[in-house]
Amino acid sequence: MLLLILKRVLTAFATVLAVIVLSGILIHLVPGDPVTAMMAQSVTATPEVMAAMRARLGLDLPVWQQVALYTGHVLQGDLGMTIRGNEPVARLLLQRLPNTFALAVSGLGVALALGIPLGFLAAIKRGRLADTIVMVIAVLGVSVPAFWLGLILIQLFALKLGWLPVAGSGWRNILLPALTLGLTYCALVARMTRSALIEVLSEDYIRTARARGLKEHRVLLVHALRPALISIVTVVGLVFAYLLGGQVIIENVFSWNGIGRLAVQAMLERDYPMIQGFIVVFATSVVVVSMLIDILYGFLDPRMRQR
Amino acid sequence: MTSSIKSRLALMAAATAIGLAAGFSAVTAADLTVARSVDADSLDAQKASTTQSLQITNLIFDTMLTMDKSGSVQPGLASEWSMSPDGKTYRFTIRDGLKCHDGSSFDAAAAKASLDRALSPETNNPNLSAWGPITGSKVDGKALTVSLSEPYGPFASFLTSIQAAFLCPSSFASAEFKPIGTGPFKFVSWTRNDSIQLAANPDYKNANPLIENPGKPHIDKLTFKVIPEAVARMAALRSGEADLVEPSLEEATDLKNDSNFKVYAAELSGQQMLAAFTWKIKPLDNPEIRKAIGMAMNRDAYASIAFEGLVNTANCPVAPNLFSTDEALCASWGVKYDPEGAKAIMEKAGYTKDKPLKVKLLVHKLPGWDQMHQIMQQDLAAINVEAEIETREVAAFFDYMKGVNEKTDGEPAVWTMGMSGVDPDYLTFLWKRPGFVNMGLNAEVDTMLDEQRKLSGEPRAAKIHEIEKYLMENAYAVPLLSPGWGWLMASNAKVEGFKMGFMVSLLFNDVTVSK
Amino acid sequence: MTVLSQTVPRRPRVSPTVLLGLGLATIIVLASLLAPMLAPFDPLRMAAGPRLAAPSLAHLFGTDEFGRDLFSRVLAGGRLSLGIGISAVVSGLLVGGVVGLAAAFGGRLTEAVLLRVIDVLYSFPDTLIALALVAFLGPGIENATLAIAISLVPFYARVTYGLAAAERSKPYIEAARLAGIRSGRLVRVHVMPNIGQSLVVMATLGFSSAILSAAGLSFLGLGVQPPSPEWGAILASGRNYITKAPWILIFPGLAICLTVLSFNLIGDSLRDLADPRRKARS
Amino acid sequence: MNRPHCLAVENLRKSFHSGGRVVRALNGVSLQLHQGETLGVIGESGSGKSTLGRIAVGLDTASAGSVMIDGERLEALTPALRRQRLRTCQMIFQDPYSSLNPRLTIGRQIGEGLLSAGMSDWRAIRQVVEDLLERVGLKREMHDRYPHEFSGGQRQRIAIARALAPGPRIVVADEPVSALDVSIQAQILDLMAELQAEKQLSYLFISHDMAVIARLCDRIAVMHRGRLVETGPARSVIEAPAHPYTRMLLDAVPRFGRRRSGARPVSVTLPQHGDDDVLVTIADGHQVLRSNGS
Repeated sequence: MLLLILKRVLTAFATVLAVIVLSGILIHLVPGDPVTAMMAQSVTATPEVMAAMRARLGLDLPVWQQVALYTGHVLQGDLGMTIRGNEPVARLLLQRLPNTFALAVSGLGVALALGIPLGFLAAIKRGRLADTIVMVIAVLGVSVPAFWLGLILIQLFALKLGWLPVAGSGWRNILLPALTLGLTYCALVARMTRSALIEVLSEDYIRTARARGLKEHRVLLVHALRPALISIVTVVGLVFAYLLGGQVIIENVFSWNGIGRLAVQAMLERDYPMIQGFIVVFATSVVVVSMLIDILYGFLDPRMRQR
Repeated sequence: MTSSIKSRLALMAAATAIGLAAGFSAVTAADLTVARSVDADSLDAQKASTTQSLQITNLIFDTMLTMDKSGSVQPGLASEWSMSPDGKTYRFTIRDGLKCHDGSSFDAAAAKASLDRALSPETNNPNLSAWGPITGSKVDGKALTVSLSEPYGPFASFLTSIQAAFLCPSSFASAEFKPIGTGPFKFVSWTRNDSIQLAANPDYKNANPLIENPGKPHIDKLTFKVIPEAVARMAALRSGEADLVEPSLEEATDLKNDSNFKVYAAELSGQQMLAAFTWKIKPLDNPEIRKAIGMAMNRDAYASIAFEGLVNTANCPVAPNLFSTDEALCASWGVKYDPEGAKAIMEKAGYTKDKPLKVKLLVHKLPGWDQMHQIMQQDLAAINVEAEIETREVAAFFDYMKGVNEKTDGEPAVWTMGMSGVDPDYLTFLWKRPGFVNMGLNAEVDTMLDEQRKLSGEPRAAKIHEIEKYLMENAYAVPLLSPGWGWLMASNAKVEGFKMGFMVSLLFNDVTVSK
Repeated sequence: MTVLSQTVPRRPRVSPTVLLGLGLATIIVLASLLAPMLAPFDPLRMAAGPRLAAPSLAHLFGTDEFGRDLFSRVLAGGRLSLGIGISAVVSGLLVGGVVGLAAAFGGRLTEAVLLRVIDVLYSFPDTLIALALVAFLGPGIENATLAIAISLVPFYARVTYGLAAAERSKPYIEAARLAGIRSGRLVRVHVMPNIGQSLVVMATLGFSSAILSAAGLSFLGLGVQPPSPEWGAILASGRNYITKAPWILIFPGLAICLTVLSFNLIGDSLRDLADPRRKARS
Repeated sequence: MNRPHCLAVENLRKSFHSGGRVVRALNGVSLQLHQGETLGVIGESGSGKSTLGRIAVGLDTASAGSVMIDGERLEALTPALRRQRLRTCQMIFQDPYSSLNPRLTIGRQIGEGLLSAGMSDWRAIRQVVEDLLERVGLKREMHDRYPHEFSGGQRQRIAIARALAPGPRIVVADEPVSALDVSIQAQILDLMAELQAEKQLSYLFISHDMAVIARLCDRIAVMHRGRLVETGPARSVIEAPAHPYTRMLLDAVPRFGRRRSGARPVSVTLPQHGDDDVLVTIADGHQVLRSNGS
């Protein structure tokens, strides 16, 4: 088991390393550089000033050297400084990670809170009108453009009703973006719950349980839902890893200060250390999350635990 | 020159006394929240390049000189200044008793330290070239003496601009920059892309002629929030979450007519919007074709529809209100809106409805501009020019234009841009080869641009007019509108005394918030 | 539509959701195809009516800030949005499919390398990939389509690989291998026909997400450029009229919703039908 | 013993990694298949018998050890040559449903083997395929039908035809009848026997069913936990099983078990074998694995 974990960690490490090198090369191969981007609005930058700036930032070195230098620094735990603002990349990322994490968790929370009951309802009413209606509603959530929904929610809750604030980072601010995200992903959860439950319900042991005369709700909640949760956990893992990458559009609409906005800003500004820092952190968190999901998976399924 | 400054100082001292007396009763301690679309990218005034950054640094730091509404230069950190007869030496007397936010005093030595840092290549100052041909500086008692290798006319104007902030040496004493200045607000905290917090500087003494309040700003806390989405910003204003916001153009007129809100426009923005051409590429190398395209542009429609009537048409390649700008004169040099005449020119050149001239309309994203480009596209279609709009993000756009302007063949393009500054010298930055994004013209223009820098007063104005006339008669530029970006603010009616200064600087010294 | 002719006869009972999806999709596709005939105005014509006029008989969906007829614009936008969706999905599926098949049938080393790359790319949110690409390529309908197509590649590569790998270990493939059939023919004759149906289903779902991505890019100003009436672009330029003229926001938004909904419903139901586990049991 | 063997494996080892654990499917198996004989490999599921069959036809590769066809070591050959040699080895799979491509006519599926064997004219291929169909007891006109139109037994006939198409000399049959009804099983086994005689085939017949093995095989190899524990002529192994595991397998079959002892065995302790253990000859061609030292 220890060997397995060690092997996992090594693979993860190699993956992240490969991502750093590959992304580094790709970023530098794309035309345009941070200095030009930075000077775009400056009235007085001359070519000489810009050349000097490039030299200072090491941007005149060959691509492979820049990538090698960067990789070396990352291995020593140094993500470098942003080109804009000359701030430590790690600090900026750490500042936002909690926000992104909070939004991911609460968005997921809404998705589960809505999706599991909907999927459950659809499964027990399988093939009937209720099933159809529930599934259409769930799918509708994923079909609405998030920014559009966001604007409408702001208009409704912040302006017309005055219940919730528009921007900021308090707990009341998270409600609207979390709701938007949750509606988007609830369809996925509902679908998964529905099909997992239907599958479980057709298993022999459920029939046995029913035959034994157990109360229907007990059969459903105790005997059916728990095994169905295993499939749901897989989806949750996928969605969560995905949410961690930041929801650029949602973050923009709700002025949520998360990692996605930071990443897009960095891309527009060609801020190489910032872009790469994002990729490093993101790739790492995806790897970590998928590892944790595997472990959780093991806990939920006794057969897996034995192995 | 010197004497007039002294008399002005005396006047100001009197005003200060009155202001103080009047001020106490009016002041209500209050906090103000401002919502903008974009965050600052740096609070180091010598490294920042965007307007959004400089709007903040301008509150923390002061400038050596200031400018009044008429465009004439006034004292700032320097209580008086003089220029040697050959125009190569400037002497600035630093005011007495200036205090930095950390308690240290700001004197001539501090000013020299800040100047040295601004000029040091280590700093990577994006505005380095605008400081002019400075060869050295020295401290002389209370005064700072700056020497230049040759006369530099725009120097004094530049020293009033938000790009020429003077920092307290303690801000750059350690490796990590701390925004410590002498300005009306102290830096408290900054969460990138989220908010910047400032607090009133209790020791502040004002020198800016645009400001009435002589001392500490009336508001205690000033918070800048970033709300990228205009719909959300408007919701924040209406719900009271923010007091002052960059409004959406679409709603600004409505706010203007609503007694619950106020709308502010920066008349002194120094902003100017232009249409330009890839004039090295056929058939735009022909001034007649360029003129025809200029004649097709219905600038009134751009102002009234795209900008909801909130901006004015502009006639010069340099913004209104700046030194020597003469709108009437420029109008006589430039093209007039005449779609019929333009169509005739195009048809004569062989471009008909069935065989139109195909061009790209290269633009970058900004509110109002997007709508303007759509109308422009229709305008051009009316004279048999088929324009395809290509929009880019600001940073990517100018990077891209650098390549486009270098080319001598390929697809011809019409493009739009904006420029802002406190002095017409930015013509040098734009048009002197290689020029901004390679838009530089020719040796003749280069010479004229160099000459104007060495002149001052009337002769300089005449030289600038000569350059403007050349640009417009050859239709290298079509002036469109002024101002054009970020020049609008809106507040609820409780906010009093907010002003916008040169280059869209935000002035909060006089702001009070009634209950 | 080939999906249906293949699948429906096999299962006599068609679910109501798929019928709803099909009905909606048919209306939307027809309306988009017939847009030039149905639209009362030229979608680009300014001052076809007063500025910001509310919906009326003359202008069913109202007019926008230039007095353009919104109904005509939404109709014309359907062609653009559907076109972007189709081209992005087809090219994304083509490239992703080839990569996925290469990973499944290209030998152990190719498999290991490709899978790792696909997995990493797959973990990045596709909007983020598309956004980065457009930020670098520059906006415009072609670049946006290309960016969306590329952002779909990891997804399709992953799905194709999964399906092909599952197929790969089936005895009939092993039997064919034993008969001496080379990888190329194996993929063409045996694998493709068997996973094609599932891929078409995934394409339907990808189509929905492509339309949403295109709208998102346009919303950020990086996608289709004005004055093109792509739905996302109409939303983007009209969003600040949300209080003044909400119809500019409502109708194109609904158009996106219903289109995406219809294809999601079709795709979801077909996915259930194509689910190998279910097939094995029936 | 000295008859020529067409297929031989020597000291085959195979391990899988599954969930972080190493599963040893084969622990050093050596075996020869003689020309024209049917060698039955029997063992419970997980004993490694299927792995052995898959390695023999080249669907899997061994971790160690070698496979020889006509005395030629496959490991030493270039991949192209190896593929060519392996064409003489074909396989019949257990599941007649999943071993046929549902989207291809059976004619095409059988014909593919001919195509890769060098035939290129589909009309000629069709002739051969129809002949083959007839030979395995199906109708010529079934050529253009799809697998789902056939019953399990018919499908297995198709699978046999497909295996025969490339003209193999060795056929590995991995539980070919275990998925079929008992009445059909006999027909298929008879068909296989007929074909063997007709085309001089050698069968490696893998099964967990002693009754089936007994019916068809000349020799029997018993596998347990990745090892060959007993091997010998069918009669000899069935009548005088020497290894406790073989005895246990025979006990499970009513016919053989009753005849041997008449009473249920109380309990069986199976020896734990190690790599040092060797096969000991106890009768002519009959060997059994003996634990060393115990």
